[in-house]
Amino acid sequence: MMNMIIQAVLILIYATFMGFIFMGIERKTMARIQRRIGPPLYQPLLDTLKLLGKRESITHGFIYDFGPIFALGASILALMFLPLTQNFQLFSSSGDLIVVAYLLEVPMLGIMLGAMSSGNPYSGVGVQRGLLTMVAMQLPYGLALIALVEHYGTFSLQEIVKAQQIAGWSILVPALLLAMIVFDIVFQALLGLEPFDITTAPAEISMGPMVEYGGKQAALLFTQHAVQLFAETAFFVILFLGGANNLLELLIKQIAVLFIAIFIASIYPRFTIDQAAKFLWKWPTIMGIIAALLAVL
Amino acid sequence: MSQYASLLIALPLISAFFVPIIKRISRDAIMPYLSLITLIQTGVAAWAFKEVYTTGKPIIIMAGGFKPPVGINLYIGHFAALFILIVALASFIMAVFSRKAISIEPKDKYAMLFLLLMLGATGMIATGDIFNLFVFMEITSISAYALTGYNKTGEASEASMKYIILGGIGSSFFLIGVALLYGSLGTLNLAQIAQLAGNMNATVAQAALALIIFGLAVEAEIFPLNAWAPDAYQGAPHPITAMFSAFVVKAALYAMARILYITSSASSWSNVLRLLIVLGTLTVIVGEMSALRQKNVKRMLAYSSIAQVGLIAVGFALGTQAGVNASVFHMFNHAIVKALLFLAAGYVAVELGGTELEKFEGLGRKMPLTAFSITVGAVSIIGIPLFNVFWSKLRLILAALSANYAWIAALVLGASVVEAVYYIRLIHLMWFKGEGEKMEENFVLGGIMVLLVAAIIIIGVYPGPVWNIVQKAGSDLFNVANYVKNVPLLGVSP
Amino acid sequence: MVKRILAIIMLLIVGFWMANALSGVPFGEDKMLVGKYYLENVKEQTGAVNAVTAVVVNYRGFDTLGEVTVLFIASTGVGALLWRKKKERTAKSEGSVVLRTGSRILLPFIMLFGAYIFIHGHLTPGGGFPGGATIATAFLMLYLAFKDYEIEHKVFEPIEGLAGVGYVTVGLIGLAIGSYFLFDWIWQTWGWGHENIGRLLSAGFIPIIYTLIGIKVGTELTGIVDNMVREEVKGND
Amino acid sequence: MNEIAIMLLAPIIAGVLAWLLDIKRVREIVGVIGAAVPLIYIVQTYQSVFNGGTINLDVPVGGFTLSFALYNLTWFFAAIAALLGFTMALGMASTSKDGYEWLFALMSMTGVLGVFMAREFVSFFLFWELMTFASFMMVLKYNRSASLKYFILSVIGAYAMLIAIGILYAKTGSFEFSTIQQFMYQDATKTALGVKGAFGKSETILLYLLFLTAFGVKAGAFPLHVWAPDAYSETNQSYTSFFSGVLSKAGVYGFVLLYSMMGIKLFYTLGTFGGHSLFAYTIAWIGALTVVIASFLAVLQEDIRKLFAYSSVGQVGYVLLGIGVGTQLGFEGALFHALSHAIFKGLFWLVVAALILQTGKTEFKDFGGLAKKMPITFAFGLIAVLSLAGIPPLAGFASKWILYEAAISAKMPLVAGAIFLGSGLAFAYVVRFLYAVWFGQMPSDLRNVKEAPLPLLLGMALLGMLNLVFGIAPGLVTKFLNTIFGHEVITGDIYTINTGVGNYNALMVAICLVAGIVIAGVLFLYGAKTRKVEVNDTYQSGNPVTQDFNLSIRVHFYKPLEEALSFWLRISFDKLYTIIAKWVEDFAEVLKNAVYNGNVQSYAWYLGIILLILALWGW
Amino acid sequence: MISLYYFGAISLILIGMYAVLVKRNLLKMLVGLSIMETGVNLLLISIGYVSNRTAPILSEGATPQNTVDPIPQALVLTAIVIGVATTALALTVVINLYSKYKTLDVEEIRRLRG
Repeated sequence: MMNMIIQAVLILIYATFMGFIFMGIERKTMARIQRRIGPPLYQPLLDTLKLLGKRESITHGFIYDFGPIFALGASILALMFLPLTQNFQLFSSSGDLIVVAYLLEVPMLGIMLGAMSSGNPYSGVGVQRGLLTMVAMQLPYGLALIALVEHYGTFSLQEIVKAQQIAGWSILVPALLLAMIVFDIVFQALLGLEPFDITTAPAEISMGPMVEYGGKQAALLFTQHAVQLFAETAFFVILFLGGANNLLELLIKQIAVLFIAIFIASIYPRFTIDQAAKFLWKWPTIMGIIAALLAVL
Repeated sequence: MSQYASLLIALPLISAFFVPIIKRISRDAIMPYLSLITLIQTGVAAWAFKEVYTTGKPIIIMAGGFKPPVGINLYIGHFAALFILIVALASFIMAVFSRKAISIEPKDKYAMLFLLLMLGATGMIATGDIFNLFVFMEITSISAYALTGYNKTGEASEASMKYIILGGIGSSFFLIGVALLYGSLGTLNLAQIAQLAGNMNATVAQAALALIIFGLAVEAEIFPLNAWAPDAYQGAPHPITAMFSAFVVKAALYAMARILYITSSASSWSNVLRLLIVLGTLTVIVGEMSALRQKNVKRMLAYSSIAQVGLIAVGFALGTQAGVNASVFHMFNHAIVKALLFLAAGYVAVELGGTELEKFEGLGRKMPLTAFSITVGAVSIIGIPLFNVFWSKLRLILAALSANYAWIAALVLGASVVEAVYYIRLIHLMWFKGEGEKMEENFVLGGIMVLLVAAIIIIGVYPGPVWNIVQKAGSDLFNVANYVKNVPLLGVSP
Repeated sequence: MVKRILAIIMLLIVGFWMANALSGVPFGEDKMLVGKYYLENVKEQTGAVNAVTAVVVNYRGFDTLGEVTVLFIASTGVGALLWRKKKERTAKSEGSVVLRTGSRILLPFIMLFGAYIFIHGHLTPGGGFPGGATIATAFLMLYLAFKDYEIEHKVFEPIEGLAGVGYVTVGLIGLAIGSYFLFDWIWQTWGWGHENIGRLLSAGFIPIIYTLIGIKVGTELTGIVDNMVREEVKGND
Repeated sequence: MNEIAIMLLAPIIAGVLAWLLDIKRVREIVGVIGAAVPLIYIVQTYQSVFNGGTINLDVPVGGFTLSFALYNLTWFFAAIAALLGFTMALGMASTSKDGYEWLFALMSMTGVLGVFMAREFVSFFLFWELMTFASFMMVLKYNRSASLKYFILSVIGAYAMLIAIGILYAKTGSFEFSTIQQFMYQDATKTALGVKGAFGKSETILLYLLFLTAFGVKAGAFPLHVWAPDAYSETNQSYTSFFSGVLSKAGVYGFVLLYSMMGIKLFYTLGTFGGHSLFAYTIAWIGALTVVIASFLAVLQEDIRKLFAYSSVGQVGYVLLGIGVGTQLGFEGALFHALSHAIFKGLFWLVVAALILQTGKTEFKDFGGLAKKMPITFAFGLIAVLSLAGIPPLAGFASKWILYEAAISAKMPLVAGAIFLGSGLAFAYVVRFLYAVWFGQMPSDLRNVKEAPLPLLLGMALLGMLNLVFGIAPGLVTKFLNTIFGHEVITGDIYTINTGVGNYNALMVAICLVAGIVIAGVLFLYGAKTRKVEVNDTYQSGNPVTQDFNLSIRVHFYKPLEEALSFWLRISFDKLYTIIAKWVEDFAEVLKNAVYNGNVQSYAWYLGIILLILALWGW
Repeated sequence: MISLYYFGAISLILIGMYAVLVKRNLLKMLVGLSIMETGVNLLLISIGYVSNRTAPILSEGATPQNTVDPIPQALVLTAIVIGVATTALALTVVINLYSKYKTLDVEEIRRLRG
């Protein structure tokens, strides 16, 4: 039990750090694609530390503070249930795919809570967009997962990873390849990247839900985003890229996933929310349905 | 001793004949006199009821001491005993109500006609001779014609006229039927007819039966022969309307059922049943539909009771013991409920001068007790549990289904949905609409209403005893062999 | 026009149906069952020579009672429906001389004839109803003849009622004595007049009842006539 | 006296008393006591029932025998009813206006208890009608058209059931569930062997459809759900917590009955579709459709009551879906969700009741920033929200999780997809509720709103606590449900539930969540001190900070979604039914005036025509 | 072949019914009614008749063997009286109606409908 906890703490630190690095990579790559130099990889970390160090930060009341805390807590929770590698299974035995899929959405609620408790119209709009995006992506997302489960006949992530290591990665199965494509489209929305960065549309509603946050709450949110980024990429890897035997393999796969996401993001412009909904309910859903049915048959 | 049950016939008659003398003594004594007589009648009926249900043997009254089929006999079996009691009771209630409701002269004539209407219904239920049945039917209907027109308004006369014409046609054809029956059997006694019906010429039997049922159906308000009913109900004085719905139509229904089952051994009998089922169903549907958008509460109630009659007719026409029991039960419940409803509605009309829907707005505030009784009655008719009608409706539907008439059940129930709609409209109107300050409610009538409401709820909560009685009555109606056995027929045979 | 044709067709079909049914009841054949019993036992059981009367009054007493009641209802109903606050005769002129003298002379004879009919009901065709009707015609004649003639309602109505009461009472006495309603106590219990069947003083209570009926019918019909003849006057009262 | 008898009589008697007395304080006390009695007995009988005991009661009434039984299945439903009934009573103690409401609220409680405990069809139908009627009266007081819609649909349902009962009775000659079940079983074996059974194919299908209508109406299944939104919203909201929490479960229970009685027969008669028993699959799809449609509509509501009304419909859809899955796992999930829906939706309605009681407002546009004014209510509201949105570790998640596992492992991917979509939507509408009611700027007329009264809070506390308990220890429920199926459908200790294909350790999740929050909290506290500012003192991209304008979005929060769905929103069953109703009325009008046209001659013609018919069919 | 008496009776009934169905004047309809009643009475009597026998008055050598069935005659007596009663009442009602509606046309006497 004890070493379990130690493991968890270590992983948490590692994940947080790596998450920040990923954010750095994201910004850097974007910059390079746009022919800019871009900030150093550790820039987000510095930003966060700076925010934490702020002399004083304003608050709109308890919930306003509690929101980010809850969000970060939830992200950590989600992370804890992922069987990252062979020797870092963490608590993944006591929660399966559905649990994790839910846990990955919980942080959003925290952010929403915080955002809503400020009277800022932008955060209001942000909340609305965030929720609509979630509603829109929920169906294809779910279908992709269902396809996966139907194929492997189990919900346990560990089992799924094992199965992949025996029978090869999921994407080798046609049905699951389809599912992977769907999942990857949805993934953009999960990470809040173009074309689905409607929630935090920096140029329109100036970071939407986060608009009010400055100081340590913002720092918490950044941290949360880092952990979330790590967790979600890891989730992708576990589901479709056959998991990992050690952290290095995991890292490589995660970065690969990340790059795909970044490239897509840098190619496509932003949807409006109803476009997003209509789009997600058309092709990804249809593909998802096909995938699921294929997996069943 | 049991012959004294013939007082059931003699008492109303003699007291009706006596009214002119009462009038000479004092005009104000008439209405109390009426109540008194009906009360005594109730007493006699209760005695007969006790007699029949304790001994379990029917009372056979032989006029002039001649055994049937030579003489006319009255057959007060389980059914008749029960319903004569109901007739008397309803008449008593309405007699009390008349004191308040009847302001138009000549009251003495009203009293006589009232008594004779009661007499007629009693006779129809009691008699054991088909021509005598015709006579009593005429007594009932002619006094009904007169009472319908009693208000002397245009509407009243119109209604009465319609009733007379349709009733006249009906009775003529009934008589033709009787003539045919007599021609082929040479007897008029129901028991003997039951014996001989089997070996009757088929065509004659078919025609006779058809015509007799036709004649009775006019009185029994079977669609489409019931066109007079709504008008008559609307035009007649309020107590009379209640009596129509409570027992006049019931008597006709009973007569119909009795003759149906008497002749059950005749050929082409099942066709008649089938026709009757169809007509009954139509009656329910058309009745409910017509009631749906009524502006006049009295007329609405009239249509609703027509629909109920349809239900009863269907039950009788099922041709099974269960169906008959259910119908009898429904007749019983319906008599109570409709008596209550018409009493209350009539009382409202007396107090507020009319039965248009607007008059009922805010009744819950103006006359809470009356509104409450109307509500209970309505809820009961809709067929809500803990109220009496629920049980009889349930019985009816189950009977229909066990006789493989699912579609009938479906149609009937569909119609009952409509029923729910218009009654709920009324309830909502009374309680949650309109304004008005509390006004004094007549103590006696209030008491009567409370009693009826109590009856409804008690039967609804614990139908056991009533159900037992009703079953006896039903089997009395259904089990013809028993009927024939009970009548001491003289050895007059071909 | 269409209506008429339809009606005719319809009625023809119905008529044919009834005729068809009647063919099962051959005309003129002896179909008697209960009737035969009556004919055979009428004399000793009721003492009436006229079987019809016996059937009407004794065997089917309830029918007759009902019959009387129906007529009573009719007169009451007419009275009820034509009741006005104040009614008077509004005839413009007297009847002709012939009518007036004729009625004056004939009145007693008609009365007598009516009485004869209902008293001899058990011997000859006729009985209470024809007799009563005859009596009523006498009064009708008076109404026709004289423009301001009116019967005394104060007398007629009670008589009408009392006659009815009498009938029922006779029946009830039967119930008391012979323990059957409408039991012929005079003939069967007391056994009066067995010796002179076919003469006036026989046939138990038939003459009595017929007398009562006769009076009753007479008064009722007269009442109906009276009610219909007199009309409402917008009273100056 | 028998427990069942007391449980059935106590509420209605209390109701009648409350109605007759109708004194301000007294009737509340009487009512609460009356509602508490069943709960007490439920708790009392827990042990014996858990060990497979049964309590029976037979009452002969008017030629029928009403018989009741309390065993694990019925106990479970009865427990839901008793619990919600008690909390409802607590709520009504503060919201009820007169004895009328007490009478019918408690009458409906009796009714629903009777329905759950009935062992044969007569008492089932009797109490079914009673419950319908009582709830209808509750609605009638507030709104006629809504109540009419509710009543007519319910009556149609009830009559459909009545006909079905009649047919069953005609064939089997019994009302007893058990007898009918055995009869059906034998009949099914006949059908399986190809021998002609008592019930033909068409007849069985008819029965199936009739029952489907009957129970579908009560459960508010699509497309018979149209009554629910109006009825739920147009009555005393404390009562609604019972109405939507328990009465809809009567429909669910009906479906369970349908399974246990006719399941095999239906399976053999209707055959399978894509490996699923056809009749079950239809139910599953009905459930799925209900979930999706109702949730979408809930998202778009502008009235707080309507929102939760639709969401109730949706949640019951989950239950039906679970039943439709047809596996034991599905059943267990469905039953569990029935419970959790009862507790979180009951909690929701109590919160709504408190809001309406204290503010008198019902539309989102009039609310805002109430979290400060009614903190306790807000806390419970939050619990309810988390539970409904299915956030672990709360009751709502546990049950929904089982449903997922059931649906997916029963190879019903699309149905499972419906669950995903539905839960997304649920998340959306609850957050909207949070935002519009509790957060943002407060309308000036809500300045002096007080915290909800004590009884209401007690009711909320009870339900909220249960939400947590069953969330963290779902084993408590699953263990009981296992007894219904007689074997361990769901293994695991009280904290863990294991479906064989998946595993969920609620306690672990809870601990990790707490740990995470602690870590985050430490981080937060490590940071510098904070300064409190007004809600509206915000960054507004250069606009001056305003206190007087309303800056939070209250109306048409989900406008974009509405636009995206505009095409589908035009289709409405509600409208369809209204049109049909209108047709019927017009037809009635025409018929009436045609038949009873007042001309005596045409009446005479009717007679003639009947004579003609008689004549024609004479030869 | 159907006997003349039956034929007459039935045709009377039909004629009466025809009047009721077709005539628009109330009085004529009532006349029709009473014609029907007459027909019915005739039918009753003729059913009771037995070929070449005398009236059932058992004097002047009439024996039970050569008299017709007394019952139908008794019935007819009753039926006639009932007919009279009905007619009288009907006429009274018509008087009232006329004083209220000032017409006897059934097409116009339809204040109660629907």
